[in-house]
Amino acid sequence: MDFQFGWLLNLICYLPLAGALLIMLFVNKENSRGIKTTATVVAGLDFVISIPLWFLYRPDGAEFQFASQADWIPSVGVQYIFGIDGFAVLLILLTTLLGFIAIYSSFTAIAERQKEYYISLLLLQTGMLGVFCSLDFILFYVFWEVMLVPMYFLIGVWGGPRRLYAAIKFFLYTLFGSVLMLVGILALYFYNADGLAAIGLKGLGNIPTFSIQHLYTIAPQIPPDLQFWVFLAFFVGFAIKVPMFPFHTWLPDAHVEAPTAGSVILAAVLLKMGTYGFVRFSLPLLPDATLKAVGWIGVLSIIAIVYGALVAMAQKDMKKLVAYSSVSHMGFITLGLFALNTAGLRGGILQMLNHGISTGALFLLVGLVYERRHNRMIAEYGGLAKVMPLYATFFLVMTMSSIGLPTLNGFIGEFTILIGVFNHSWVWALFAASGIVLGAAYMLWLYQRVFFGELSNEKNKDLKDLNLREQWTLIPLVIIAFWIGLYPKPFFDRMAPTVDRVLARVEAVMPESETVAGHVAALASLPADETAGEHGEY
Amino acid sequence: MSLEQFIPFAPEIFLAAAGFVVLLLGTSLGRRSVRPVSLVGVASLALTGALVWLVGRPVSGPETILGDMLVVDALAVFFKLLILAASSMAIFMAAGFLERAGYGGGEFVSLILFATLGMFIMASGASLVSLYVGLELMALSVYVLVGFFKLEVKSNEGAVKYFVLGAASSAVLLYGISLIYGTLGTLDLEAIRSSLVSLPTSNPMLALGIVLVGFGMLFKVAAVPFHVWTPDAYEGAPTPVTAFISVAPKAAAFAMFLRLFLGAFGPQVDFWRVVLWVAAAATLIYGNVAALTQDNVKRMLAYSSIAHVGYALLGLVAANATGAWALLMYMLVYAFMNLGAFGFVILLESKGYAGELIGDYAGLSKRHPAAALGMLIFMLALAGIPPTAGFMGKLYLFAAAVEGGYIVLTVIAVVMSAVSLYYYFRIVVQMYLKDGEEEDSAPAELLRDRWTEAMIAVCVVVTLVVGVYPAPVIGWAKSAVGALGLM
Amino acid sequence: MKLYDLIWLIPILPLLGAIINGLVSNRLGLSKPVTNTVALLGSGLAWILGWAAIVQWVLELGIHHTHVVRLFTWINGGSLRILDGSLADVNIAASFQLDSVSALMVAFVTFVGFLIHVYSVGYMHDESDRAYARYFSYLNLFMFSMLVLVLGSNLVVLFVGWEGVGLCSYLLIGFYFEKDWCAAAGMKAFIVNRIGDWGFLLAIFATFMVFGTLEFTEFFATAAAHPEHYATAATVIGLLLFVGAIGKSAQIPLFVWLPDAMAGPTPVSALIHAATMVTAGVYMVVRCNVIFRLSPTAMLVVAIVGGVTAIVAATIGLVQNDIKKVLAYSTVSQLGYMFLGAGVGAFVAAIFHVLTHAFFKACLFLGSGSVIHACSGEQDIRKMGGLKRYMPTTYWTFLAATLAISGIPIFAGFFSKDEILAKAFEAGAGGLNGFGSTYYLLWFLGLAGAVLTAFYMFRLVFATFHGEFRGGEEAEHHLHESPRTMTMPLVVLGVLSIFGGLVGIPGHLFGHPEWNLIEGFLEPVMLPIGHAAEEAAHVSHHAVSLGLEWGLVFLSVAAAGLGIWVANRFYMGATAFARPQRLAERFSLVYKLLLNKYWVDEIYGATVIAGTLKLSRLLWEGDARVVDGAVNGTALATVGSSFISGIFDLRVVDGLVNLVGTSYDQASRQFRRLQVGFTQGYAMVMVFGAAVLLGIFYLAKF
Amino acid sequence: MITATHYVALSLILFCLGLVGVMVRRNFITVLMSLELMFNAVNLNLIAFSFRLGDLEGQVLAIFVITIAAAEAAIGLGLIIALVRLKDTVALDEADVMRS
Repeated sequence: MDFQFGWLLNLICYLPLAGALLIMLFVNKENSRGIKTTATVVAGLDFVISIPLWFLYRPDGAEFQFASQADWIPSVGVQYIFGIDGFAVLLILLTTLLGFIAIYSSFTAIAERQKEYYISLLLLQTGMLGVFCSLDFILFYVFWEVMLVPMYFLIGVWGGPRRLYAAIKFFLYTLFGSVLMLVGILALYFYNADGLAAIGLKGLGNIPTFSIQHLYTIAPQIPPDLQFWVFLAFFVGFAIKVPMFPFHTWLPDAHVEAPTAGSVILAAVLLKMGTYGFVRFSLPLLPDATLKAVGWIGVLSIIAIVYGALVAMAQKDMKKLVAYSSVSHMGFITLGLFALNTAGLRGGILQMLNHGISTGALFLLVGLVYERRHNRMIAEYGGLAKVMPLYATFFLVMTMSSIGLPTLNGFIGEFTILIGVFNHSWVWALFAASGIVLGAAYMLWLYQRVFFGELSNEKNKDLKDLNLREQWTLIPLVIIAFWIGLYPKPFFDRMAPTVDRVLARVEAVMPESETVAGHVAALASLPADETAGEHGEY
Repeated sequence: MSLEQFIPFAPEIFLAAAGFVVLLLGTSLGRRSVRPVSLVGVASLALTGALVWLVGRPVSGPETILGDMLVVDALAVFFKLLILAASSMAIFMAAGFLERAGYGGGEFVSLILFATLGMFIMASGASLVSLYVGLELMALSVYVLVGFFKLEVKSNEGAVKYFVLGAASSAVLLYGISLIYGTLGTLDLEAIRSSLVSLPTSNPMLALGIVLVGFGMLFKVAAVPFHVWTPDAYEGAPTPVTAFISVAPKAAAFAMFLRLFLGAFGPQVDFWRVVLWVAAAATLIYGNVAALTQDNVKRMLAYSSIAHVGYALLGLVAANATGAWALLMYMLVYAFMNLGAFGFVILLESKGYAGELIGDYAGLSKRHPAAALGMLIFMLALAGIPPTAGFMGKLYLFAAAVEGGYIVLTVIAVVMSAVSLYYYFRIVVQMYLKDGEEEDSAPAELLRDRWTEAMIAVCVVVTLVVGVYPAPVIGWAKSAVGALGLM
Repeated sequence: MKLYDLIWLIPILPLLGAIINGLVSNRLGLSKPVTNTVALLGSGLAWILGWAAIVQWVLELGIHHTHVVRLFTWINGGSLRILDGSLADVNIAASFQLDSVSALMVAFVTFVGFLIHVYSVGYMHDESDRAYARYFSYLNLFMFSMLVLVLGSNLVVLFVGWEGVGLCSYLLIGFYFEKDWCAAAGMKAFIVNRIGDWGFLLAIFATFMVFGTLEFTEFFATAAAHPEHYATAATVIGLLLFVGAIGKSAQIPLFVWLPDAMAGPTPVSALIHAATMVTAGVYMVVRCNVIFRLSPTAMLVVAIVGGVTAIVAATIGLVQNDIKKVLAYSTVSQLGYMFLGAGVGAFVAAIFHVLTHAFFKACLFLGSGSVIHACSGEQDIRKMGGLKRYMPTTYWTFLAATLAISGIPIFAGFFSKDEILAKAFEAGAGGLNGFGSTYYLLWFLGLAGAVLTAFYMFRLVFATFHGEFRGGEEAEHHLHESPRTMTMPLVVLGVLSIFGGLVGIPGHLFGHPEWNLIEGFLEPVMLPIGHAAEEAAHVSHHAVSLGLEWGLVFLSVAAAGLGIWVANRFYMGATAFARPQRLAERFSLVYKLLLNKYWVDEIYGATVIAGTLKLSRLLWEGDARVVDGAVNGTALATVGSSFISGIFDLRVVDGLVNLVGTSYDQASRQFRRLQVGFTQGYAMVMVFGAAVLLGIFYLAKF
Repeated sequence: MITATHYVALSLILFCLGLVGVMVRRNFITVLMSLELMFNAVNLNLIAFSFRLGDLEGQVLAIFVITIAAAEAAIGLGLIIALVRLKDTVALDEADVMRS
């Protein structure tokens, strides 16, 4: 670990918390301008100070950098370990940026109980950042759950008509997942130390610790059956968060009921925690179980891609449509991650950012028109391109980025994922790629119904186009979308070390037959031995 | 028989004296006695604490006194201080309440002091005799406390039920003790332990004895199926009493539980564990599930306290060092978060019995943001969400169970703790998500009472501090269980 | 400073124009002159630079040198283990390449593109300033994408352009977005194209998996070096690529979007849906000819699809009355010819036809545009006629183009189409890959198609320009020749449709193969492949005698003549329209069939589209019902019913979750009943519980 | 010759009688008496054992139990009085205000 600039990471993580306390204690709840400016300044500052991470991170350096370490509960080996690798750097930047945008975008959207609102948003941000920074399982778990509370309030207090139901559903769903994860964590912890007495599982007898880096080192020694159960526990936790196919039903409710900023954060960052968990914990800690699970997860992901897209197509509510599209997109990500090859993982990680940006922006956009009309029904609109040309343009760009048009971010992610997936199993790729067609179908259909055609509805005749503030919430996202689309190399370079390490840890236990080459020999009915033979010639 | 051997016994003696003094004081002062008497009571408790500290510190390793009746060791010190804290907070919270209800303070405070004395003896009993005496002293005082509002039907009814069942259960406990005495020929815990190491477990009389004692303890901690008295007693009792009995006697009972089952019966752990396993599972499930649909906050908290007993029992089932100190820590954490939660019930309990219904919390966050925030913290703590002490407490109980290898039980526990969130958040929903204008809710006013508020503040602080930095508490608990000589 | 190192600038220039017009002119609503100056600069400079670079490349490096300009590493997706077990890096470079085929494409795309920009200046002049700017920025954006497509040096960059042109066509078809059908047509185009792209993407992945690279030069070389070894892989890749081509170039079964695409402004139809974009499929097949030549199956499929499309589209074209629809179907049919050519191994001929087709079809569309302009938006040929008098320039250029498409000698179309047919015949005679008879059949289809083409094109000419005007009085007053900005491109293209074919004189007929410039120019593209090379040679030079070839030439000319003659009989003179009327009545069924385009759209609508929507609704209702069910706490019932109705979806899963919820609720109520409130009741519960515990204890212990 | 076993058997019987009494009798006073019966059954046990073991501890405990039982009875009667005051009945069934 590289402890240089460790203070910076802590500063980034706790600055929002400080801001929240500042507002809580020193700003009067009548003073709405004060609250807004404080929150915005804090979030903006947080983003600004997180930018150096991008430059200071050295891909050739230690696995985890900006680290800081201290004893927390020494008697049980719980430590306070912060530290990030390139992968986390990207996610942290995504978080700080969208955290800022979320706050900046809700000036007019939120009229009542603003104080609590901005406090919740700031607390949420600290929680999310903590999750990405923690390298100690307990610390990670603490942040992982802390973050649920403000999100619950964001949905429950400032949400739509069915907010109570949606909020508690979100909370319970995710909590169920995470408590099981906790059991898995404890099992690992004791296996590393003295073992689990009654079921006769002898431990390794190391010093008890929750340090993830240490647990990485013992990963290969974990017996398969233990790996299986722990993987299952983790899987439930992460799959609910992602959400993967059978566990997705909380998502549409949460998204539809949440206020715009809530949906943005939810889609852009919270969902990523599931996939982050897979990459950070499931794969490297439980390689054996991972290899066994690949088949199932692949199938689930493909179902998610197709199912999400089809259900999205049937939506009458813009926000629900975008929500279901997330299910589909997240399917791509998990599929890429579990292709277990470089391209798949890199694509999956990049797609995490892309989804954050595109879907985040789409929720913002839906929110903008909702703010004007207090209606999200697609049928209510049509011909908006005439009254709100600028809005239409932004929406078009984000639509294109979400359906993966080249030169925009979505394409890079999907392409890299799919080339990896194809390498893993061409059948998967065959089905997954169909998501691209469906994606285009539902997004363009939405676009057509909302922006094209007659401006029939009287209420839409005098809608205002975006004002400057609203534009500035979107412009950064558009810029990044193009940046990733045109020159993603910096992003890939930063995540590369993580990907290689993860794969190395997985392949450590991979029998030769399991490696990618084995999988793909089926392609084009080309017998492997023949290729091997021919290989000599060129 | 020299005098200095009574020195370690000083706290108990002082406490007894204080009890009588307070009683007299109360009768002489009459109605206006509440605040002064409470102050005296708390002061004497503080002094007792100081004494406990003084006599407890120098002790190196367990020291038995009064002919091996009592033992003074780290475990005893831990529980005594915990009980003292709980008792004093209960007294402070009760003061305003009693004034409003128009009762004098003497009896109340002295009863609490006597109960505390009983708990002291439970915490440091080294023989079945002393343990039983302490238990009864505590129990008798608490019966009266529950029925303290003579003119309240509910209060009286709760007391009656608690009394009848409690007496029966202590009879069962006694019967068990007698059987153990019959088989092993001793009532001294050390002796029992040493004889159990050698003795073959297949003696049905001994088995029955141990199990019956177990039943008695399960009743005292209110575990399924011996919990039935809890909801009524809690609902009927004056709220400060409820707060008190939901915390202090539980802690004392668990201290006794530890001494008996991990101490005396420790060698035969595999022999009685199955009973506790089943009881723990049943308690976890029943407590949480039954709490889901309670609309009366006191009842809901009663069931939640049953549920928390379930978590605590994990530590006993695991029967390892982790389990033991996790249990201690949990008792401490639970004391503060539960007292805090009850503090709000007391404050809200203004006009008649308002504040008992969930609807009374509607829109609290608008009218009293600070109070709502405090209540939120306690609810999160009870549900075991970080960064509150509740999470840390549960975490190590789960850890102990996993270490013991009781995965199934652990899974039950964690799933149930997720379920519990639902009913705790019913209050949060009322406070934050309802604005009190709905017709189904009749918001109650929050009274001002400096003392109670101060206590709540203390609870908030402890709940958060321990949640963020539990290391000292854990260290203390760990050193305390050293006395039990577990692996 | 070598210009051919600046080829990346060729697409960038129009892109700049697009950005300026899109962000500045459109937002600020700058005046039209400013806008179109920017746009014309964008495309014009690209044209000049393009031609200059090509000339310099030819002179300094020679056509045999493939010049690759690698800008930067674009996608570095890490390394993958490919089929032969070795590790290959996914390093997709943003790089362009200049070789004969891309040079040819650049040359005419920039040129035709510029002409159409010029034409648009006049054609769009009565749009609002902002719409005008929007139009030109789209048009420039299209130029950018198309040039990226043809210049890309690997499959992915090609795909970028491929999708880019798709986007632009979407935007331009939906240019009049207030009109629902325009927007719908745009969406249709994009989605149908996406289906093709699905195949294209998979082709890309397969290519990488097999060769470990996506750079054309690299994997072509590898493939050509080991033909037998890569035969199967080539079939898979080839077929997948062709799926992409089918989508982009509107072949059966994905041709339905092109006719609708005519909803866009006419210049757009000319540029995108006739001259350039739709031929991208052909370009891609030719570009990848190595892969296709390795796989007889792929070749055959290409040929069949092309041949069948050619004839089917032509038949539909016979009876359409919308002037642009006729041209649209003729485009589909001509594209079919190109694929037929590619399918029989005449890749050069295919590209040659792309070139000539670009000239005359652009000319035809612009002509029709000018006509529509004159008839103030009328597109139905039955309401036209006699326009020759009013708009001579348009007429003569239109006629020239028509002769070209019908394949009258000297005119551009003749050479290319005739070469394709000849090659098809040779393929049949030579039994190419042992599919001789099939190729014969395809040749015959092509010939028949030629007759039809000549017929419907002249039908168009006669109906539009000859006879009396049928548009009514006041419409007649507006008739006028179009402004110079519109006629000038017409003239240029008209001239090209006359002489443009001379670059590809079938010299070998006169014993002077070197006369066939284009053959020689494109020869480097056709990498020699082990066995296939001599086979191809054998086919082209020994299967068919010189005499027979001359015979074929006359045959196709005769076919064209026949078509024209019939058209003349039907649509000229006093009895114009009478005979076809009678025919239509006699064979009314056939007539309806053709008029309704074989009901293909309807069939798709009823099956694919309806099916998808139904499925999605079904799934969604499932999801919804579950959620509502949860609200009402009726999850139990929902779960039950979901099993029965047997629609698989979240009901089960979410239902279970909620079932747990409800059951807790139920259980909770039960427990409450237990608390009867009687002390003894409690006592009994305790004793009972104690008994149970004891039982368990003894079971466990004794 | 009467052995300890007989005493144990007897005490068991008494104890069960007491328990049943507590469970089935509705009259608070009777219940109180049943409780006393249970306690005394235990005492019988203790004394029998201490007699057999020749060890005094049992009898010491028995003395304690007797005292505590007295205290218990006192509180019980107090509660009964309160109950009578509130509802003028001694029947336990009447205590049924609280049912969840």
